[in-house]
Amino acid sequence: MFIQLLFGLSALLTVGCAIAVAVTKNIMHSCVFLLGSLLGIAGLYATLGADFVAVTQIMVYVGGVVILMLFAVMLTGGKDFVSRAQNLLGLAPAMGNKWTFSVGLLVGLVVILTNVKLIMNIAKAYPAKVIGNDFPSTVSQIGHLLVKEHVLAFELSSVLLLGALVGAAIIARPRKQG
Amino acid sequence: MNQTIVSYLSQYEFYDSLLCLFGNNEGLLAFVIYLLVALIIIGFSATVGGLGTYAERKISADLQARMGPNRVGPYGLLQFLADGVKMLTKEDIMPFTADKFLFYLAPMLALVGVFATLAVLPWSNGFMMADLNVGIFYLIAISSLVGVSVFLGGYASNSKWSMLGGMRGASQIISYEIPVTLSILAITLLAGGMSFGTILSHQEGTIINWFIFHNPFAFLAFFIYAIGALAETNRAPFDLPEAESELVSGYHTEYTGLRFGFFALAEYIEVFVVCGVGAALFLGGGNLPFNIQIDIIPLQLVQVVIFITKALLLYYVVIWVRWTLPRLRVDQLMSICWKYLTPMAILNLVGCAIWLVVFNGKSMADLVFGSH
Amino acid sequence: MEYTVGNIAPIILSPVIAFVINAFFGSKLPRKGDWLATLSIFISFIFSARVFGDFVFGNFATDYFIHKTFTWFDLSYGANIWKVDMGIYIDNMTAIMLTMVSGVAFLIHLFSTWYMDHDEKHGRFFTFLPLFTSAMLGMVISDNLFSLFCFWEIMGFCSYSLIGIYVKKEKAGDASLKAFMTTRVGDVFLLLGIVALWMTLGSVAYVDIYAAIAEGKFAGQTVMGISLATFTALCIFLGAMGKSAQFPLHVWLPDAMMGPTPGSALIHAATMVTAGVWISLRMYPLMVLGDITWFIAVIGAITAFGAATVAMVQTDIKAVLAYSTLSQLGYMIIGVGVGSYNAAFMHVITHAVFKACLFLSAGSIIHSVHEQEMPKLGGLRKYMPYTHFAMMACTLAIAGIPFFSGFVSKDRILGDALYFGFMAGQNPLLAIVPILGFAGAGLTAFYMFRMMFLTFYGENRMGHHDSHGDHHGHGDHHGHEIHHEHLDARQNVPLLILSVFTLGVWFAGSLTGQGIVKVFGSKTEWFKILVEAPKVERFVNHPRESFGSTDARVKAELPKAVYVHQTGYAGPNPDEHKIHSAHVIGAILSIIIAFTGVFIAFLMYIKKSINPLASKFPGFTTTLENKYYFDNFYIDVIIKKGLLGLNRFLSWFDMGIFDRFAVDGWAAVNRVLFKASKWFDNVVVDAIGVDGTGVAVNLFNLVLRIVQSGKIQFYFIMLIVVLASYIWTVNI
Amino acid sequence: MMSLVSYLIISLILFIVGLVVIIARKNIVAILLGIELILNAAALNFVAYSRYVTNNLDGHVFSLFIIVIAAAESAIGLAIVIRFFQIKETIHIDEATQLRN
Amino acid sequence: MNGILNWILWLPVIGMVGVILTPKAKEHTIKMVTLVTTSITLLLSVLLYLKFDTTTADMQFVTKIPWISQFHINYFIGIDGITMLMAFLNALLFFICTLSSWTVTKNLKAYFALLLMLQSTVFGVFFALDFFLFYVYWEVMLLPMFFLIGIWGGENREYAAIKFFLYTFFGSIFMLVGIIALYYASGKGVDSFNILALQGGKFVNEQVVIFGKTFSFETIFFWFMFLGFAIKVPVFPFHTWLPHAHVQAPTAVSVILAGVLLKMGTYGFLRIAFPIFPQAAVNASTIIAVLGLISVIYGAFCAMAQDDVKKLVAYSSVSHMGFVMLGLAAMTTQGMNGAVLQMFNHGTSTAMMFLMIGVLYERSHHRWIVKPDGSKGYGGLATKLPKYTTIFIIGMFASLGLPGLSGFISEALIFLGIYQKFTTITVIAVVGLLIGAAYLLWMFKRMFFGEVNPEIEEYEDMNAREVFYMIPLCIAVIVFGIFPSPLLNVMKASVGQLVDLLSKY
Repeated sequence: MFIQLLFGLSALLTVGCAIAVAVTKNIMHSCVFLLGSLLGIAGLYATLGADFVAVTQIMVYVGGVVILMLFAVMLTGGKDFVSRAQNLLGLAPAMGNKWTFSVGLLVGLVVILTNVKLIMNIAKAYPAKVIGNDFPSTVSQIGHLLVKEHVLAFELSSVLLLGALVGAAIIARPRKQG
Repeated sequence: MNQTIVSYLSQYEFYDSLLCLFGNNEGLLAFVIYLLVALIIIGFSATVGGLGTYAERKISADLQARMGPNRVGPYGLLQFLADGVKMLTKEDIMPFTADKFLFYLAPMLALVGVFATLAVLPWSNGFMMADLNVGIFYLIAISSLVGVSVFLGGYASNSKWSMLGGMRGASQIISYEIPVTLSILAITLLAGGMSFGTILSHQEGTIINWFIFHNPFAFLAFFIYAIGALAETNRAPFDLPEAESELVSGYHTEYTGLRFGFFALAEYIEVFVVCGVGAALFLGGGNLPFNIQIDIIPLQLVQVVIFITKALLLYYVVIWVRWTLPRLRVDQLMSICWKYLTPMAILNLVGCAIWLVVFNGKSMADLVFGSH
Repeated sequence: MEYTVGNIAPIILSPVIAFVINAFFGSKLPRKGDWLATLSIFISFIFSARVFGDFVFGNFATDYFIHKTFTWFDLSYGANIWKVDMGIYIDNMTAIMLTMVSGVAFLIHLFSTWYMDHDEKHGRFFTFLPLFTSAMLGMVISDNLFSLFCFWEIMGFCSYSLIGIYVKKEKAGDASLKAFMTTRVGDVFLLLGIVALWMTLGSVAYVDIYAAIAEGKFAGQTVMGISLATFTALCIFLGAMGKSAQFPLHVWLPDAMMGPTPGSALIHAATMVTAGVWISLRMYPLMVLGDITWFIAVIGAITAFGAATVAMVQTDIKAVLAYSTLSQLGYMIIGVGVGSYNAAFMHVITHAVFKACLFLSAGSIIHSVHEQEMPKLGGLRKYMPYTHFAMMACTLAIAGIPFFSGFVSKDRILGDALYFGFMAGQNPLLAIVPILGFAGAGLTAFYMFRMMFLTFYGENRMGHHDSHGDHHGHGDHHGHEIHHEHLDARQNVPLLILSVFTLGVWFAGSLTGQGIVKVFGSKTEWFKILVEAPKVERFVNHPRESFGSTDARVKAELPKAVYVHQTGYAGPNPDEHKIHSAHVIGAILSIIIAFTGVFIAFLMYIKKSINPLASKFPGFTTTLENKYYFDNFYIDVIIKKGLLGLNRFLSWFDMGIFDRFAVDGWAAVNRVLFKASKWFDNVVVDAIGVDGTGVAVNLFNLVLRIVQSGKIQFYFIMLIVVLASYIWTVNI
Repeated sequence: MMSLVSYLIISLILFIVGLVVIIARKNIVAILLGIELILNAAALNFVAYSRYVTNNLDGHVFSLFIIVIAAAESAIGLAIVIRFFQIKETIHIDEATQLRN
Repeated sequence: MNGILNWILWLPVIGMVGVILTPKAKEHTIKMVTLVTTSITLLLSVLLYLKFDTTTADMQFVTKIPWISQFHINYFIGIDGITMLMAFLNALLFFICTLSSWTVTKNLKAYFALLLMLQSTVFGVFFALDFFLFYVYWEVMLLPMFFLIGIWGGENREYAAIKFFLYTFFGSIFMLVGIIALYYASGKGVDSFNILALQGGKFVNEQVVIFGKTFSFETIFFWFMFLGFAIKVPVFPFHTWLPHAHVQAPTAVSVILAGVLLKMGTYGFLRIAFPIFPQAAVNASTIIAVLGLISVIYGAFCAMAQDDVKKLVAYSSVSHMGFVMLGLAAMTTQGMNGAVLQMFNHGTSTAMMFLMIGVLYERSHHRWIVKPDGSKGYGGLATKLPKYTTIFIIGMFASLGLPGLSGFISEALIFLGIYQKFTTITVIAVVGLLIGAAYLLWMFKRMFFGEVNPEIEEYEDMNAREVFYMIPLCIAVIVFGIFPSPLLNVMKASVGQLVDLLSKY
């Protein structure tokens, strides 16, 4: 029952916040809604028994990515900018308007149409099966997987992170005058 | 397995009778138990937080040879209630140019973030809301919401002081999360798990079994943790986000009334939480100094008392530090974190791992007194 | 007595060790290591003297020789055997030469310790002098032309270094460059000759060359149309001409006097310059086979006479000695050319002794009075009695006065030349050889006594400086007072020792060298007996010895040395009687001529009854003073106009023409090609082909421009749409 | 209520929303937000499949890697945004049409 | 034991990575890393020499690993006697060049990284026994050279660098065509890129049709290869890049260029052009000898006219490499051995000359013997710089072939070798010796003798570092002049084998 409750709440949070991300004009709010959406996903992970992933999700996104986003927004002013470049139709859209949303939705619709069929097929292939509410601890298993089967990816991701760290520091470093 | 308060209580006979009371609806019973315990914990924590303000003032007064609050209640003990009432009754002012949504949201987030951590705090072996497999990890993760709230609060106020305070706070919290996490990771390495239950069970026994005395690296890790935790909770000497001499009051400059109270409360409770975590991770938590096989509720209560005592002792140290050390500069703050604490924490982690390999997981005490 | 590495190597190696020590640590040693150098030469002398004693007083046959080799390096691979051997070849000639070189070198070193004292180049001088001595000894003892060439070049290097030792003087640089380059001209030909011999005969060891001559291996061999024997003999003699400063490669020797006087004494008077004579003597059978003896004689005669004429007008005491050296070298070469093998070699030795002594005496004067222009000297006899004694003895020797060594050796050469020119039935034009030879002998007596009279006799022309004696130390070295000479172990003793050996009796055994009054009994004519032209037949199939093997082989089989008089003449069919009469005529002639020369000098410079030549033949004198304009011709015409002009032209051609047009010209060609292709591209391809298409493509461009907007989102949309349609079509 | 398909639908919605954000919004930061959403949709799928289909933890590991990559990507992306802003003084995506300057 | 060769080959690369990873500001560390790398390489090459088996002509220390197996291309390295000497020379010169580059200031990190890269590639060229590998190293070598000249060079460096690059590249294109032709001619089999397997006159009877006419395969592709190698040597008509490159290159690069890179050309003849196309090589020997002769004489004459001392030495390199070509053209035991020995000896003596010029250039910042305005560039150096003069004399006399110093034996051997085949050419070539002495001594006289030029009054004599890095070369020049056997013993088997092969045609 808790699980179902958690699932419902999380799904609601996820989807609602995600849509809010899309429709909110204020980018700062968008970020905060993203935060909500990510927390919701963490909840969904929890319902799937992925405790480690869920907590990692919170840790990385809430503690890191979203704050970074907020920083970026703040450092870039958080205002709307009007592009000097014109689009195809000679319009100079602001940071999103009904036209762009229409296009986006249209594309989204295309994707939905393609995926609906896919999901239906999947639903047929994997009929809903009832799975118990026992959630074995995943931490040690993930640990073993990371250093055994997926050790290469693990190491590569560490290199990637290091690279990202250094790269970000170099790119965002204020240039010396002259 | 995830041990929870419910599963813990279910081993006692009175649980069955309670179950009968709720018409054998386990879910409902669990819900009620969770609710009750949560209310107790929140109430307690709020009290601790409130008393924290009192303690702060009293101890500072003591350190400065003053009297401190002494009018409301015996020794001024009820001062915090008076303050609380005052806050509740104050006008809730919102700046005109503020971002209303975020302005509301920020204190909430702070409180949510702090209260969420209470769910895994190990009051005793049994009395834990939930002993998650990823308990300590969860605690670290969810407490980073406080950082977001600090930032949002600073931003939403649309005031320069707030903005600067928020940015400082966010960067400080993110930065210091790293050494703190790394030093905690060393402990999880020693314990072999991230759940508080596991961690505590490894520290059963006397003082020599505490993780702080497990090996030199763990000893060092405790201090890294302590320093990092101070910074994470924006306590002096790391209270740059609310440095009153520079930023009036930092990120909550524009907040008044209840919302300010939220922030204040969140801060004090968070201090308590980090002290509690420190106690649980390094100082043996609520473990009794002797090994008792029987498991009865009063014993658990003794454990709770021990745990709270340890946490409050640390709390005292935190306040003591505040009134002892001067505030750092921003660059000093960052260089301490990135140039000293982080490398040390990494070395500690590696050192712990090497220790484990070399001494086959034995602690210093084991090596000295022989394994038991 | 055994000849092992242990008792041969010190001859060469002890000076080398001194060289190495002085080169690296000389400046740290007391007196900059001059004692070490002198000591090392003395060790060489001891070991050489042992060899000398062994050969001259020993029990060996006259044509006994020691030949031992070791492998220097080996290029053999598989069946292809080829290795380079070095070794020693010691016969009587070698033994005498070794002793002479090391002895003279020792005395000169001893003198130099006095002469070079307080000189800024003291250390450097005593670094190179032992190296030179070592190389000279090595050259003498070498058993083959290749190692001879190596030592030969090292001597050249030492000569170069010692001539240019006063690096601050621009002239020293010029002189050293000139010396090295002029000898180098000969050296490359020498190398060529060695290469030719080596590659034809398979070896350049003397013994193998002699054997090849005896076996007739030269027959039919030609190099570039010339017979091999002539070619190689000519090449080797050209090398000898460079080293021995024979006309026309003589120009370097007078300039070589830029170096310190003892260095000149050793290198440019006593030893190195005789290396050319040495190699000519060693290769004498080849010269005969190549039929170039007449050429050698003519070259020698020209040098002997020409140098003597130039010496007459020189005022610098060292220049007079330098030209006299040239002249005497000419006599040695005449000796080789006319087949006076023994006398030529004897003249090498006697000349080495008296010329070294002359130079040392000159050095003694120069160092004492700091003046070397003869017109400014005079009357030194009173002040420097020992030097005067030594120098007078040597002058008598070189002038060909009887009882002195120069008379013995030169007289024999001239006698043989007389025979060669008039009696041997040669080309009558070759009569020029004895004529020039005798004329040169007279001139020699004249200019040497001119030097003696100007320097030691007459009034002291430095006297006018005495009144200004308090002007000392103003850098004006004309103003030194002359002190009376005291007997100094380092200054005078070497001179006196050398002057003792200017007596002919040491070499000839008889007082005049004519075998008339014998002094030493049975071994009177030891020199004449022991030194003779190699008998090539003796070397056919001789067994080879390497170091370490015993050399007792010959003692048993060879008869004891027999001091029987033999002629040193190896020319065509010697006629004993003719030769004897030629010798007698030559002796009488040369005595007359020598005394005439002395007398004229006496009249001119002591009595002053005859005016010096200069006033009578001003044009001729100018020519002589300019050394027959050889330097001007070589430097101004050949080098500056010819060689440097050619160089400049080639260099200009290389960078200005070849590189600029032929190489970088490619760039220009390519540029033209670029232009052509550009034109083609613009007009043909672009205007017709592309623009035509382009109009059609323009429409497509429009589409592309929309697509390629640089806007990421549009790309993203396209991506998603394509992906979606793909998924749609694959119909999962 | 809880089944594979329900998770897939949630993830699909997240994906679509992310897509719309990427396409519709012109703010580069917003586009980064959209990318985060899409990445999370993918990660959610992984975990859902892991629980409902494969019954092992590889999906978890993959979603962890996705999180890692998302973190790295956002760090770099935001650094670029800030740099871009310093140069162009805008973060309008349409201004970013040149590869240099 | 085979690993030692790989270590020598790759150690400079490791050093280069080390240099790259060192922060730019830590200049001393960069230098030390380079120095340590080169010195270890030198020690390893000495070890290699000690382990080398002189009795056999076979390849030693062979490593063969498939690389591109579709085309039978292998990572195939090994050394014989010729390569042994070249490897040792290379290791020695790079060690010295590192020390001589101590005063480089401009973009030091890149300089040393490129230097190490150059060392590795040069080793690669000498070690490679696979044609493809050889070509790769041959080409890659151009890259660091190009940048070293183009960035750290003199005023006209771009021109020189581009000229060097294009010239060499032009030649190597032809070589590439030759390699491809060999690949097809050898049947694309397992050994079609194996230099060793291609050797021995396997293509004597092959024909090739070009524009409808039939040519001998050997002749055509020998000349293709010839072009590639002759430009590198450089032989007379292809020599003009050398003065430019030398004059513009920094000291160390000049040293490497003259000391090692030129030898790659002659090495190519020895390893590739002659053994693979023996018939054509024998046929072409007259032309090679004539070109070598022209190089000797022409280089010497041009050198004499130079006022720039570095250009003078550059032309002297042309002249000396002409001797090597003469020795090669002789195809006799003496000539070939002399040529290889001359390769080594020229490497040491010219390196000395260039290093000494570099030392002087650091003090004077010009290289004019006679300045363009006619005044003396130097003068009286011997008085002012005694140590410098001593070492300069050793280098100079080694260069002009004084017996007792290294140059003489090799030149003498070359003359002995060439005389057997081409007498007239020998007679003319001795003039090269004469002029060789003339230009060097004349230069010496103009620079070192005379009164001390006021301009050189403040020059300091060589410091300890400079003396230190000259000492190994001095020792090499003197010791190998007196005892050439250590060098000759190493190479004579390999050279002998080649001579045997050529003598069959």
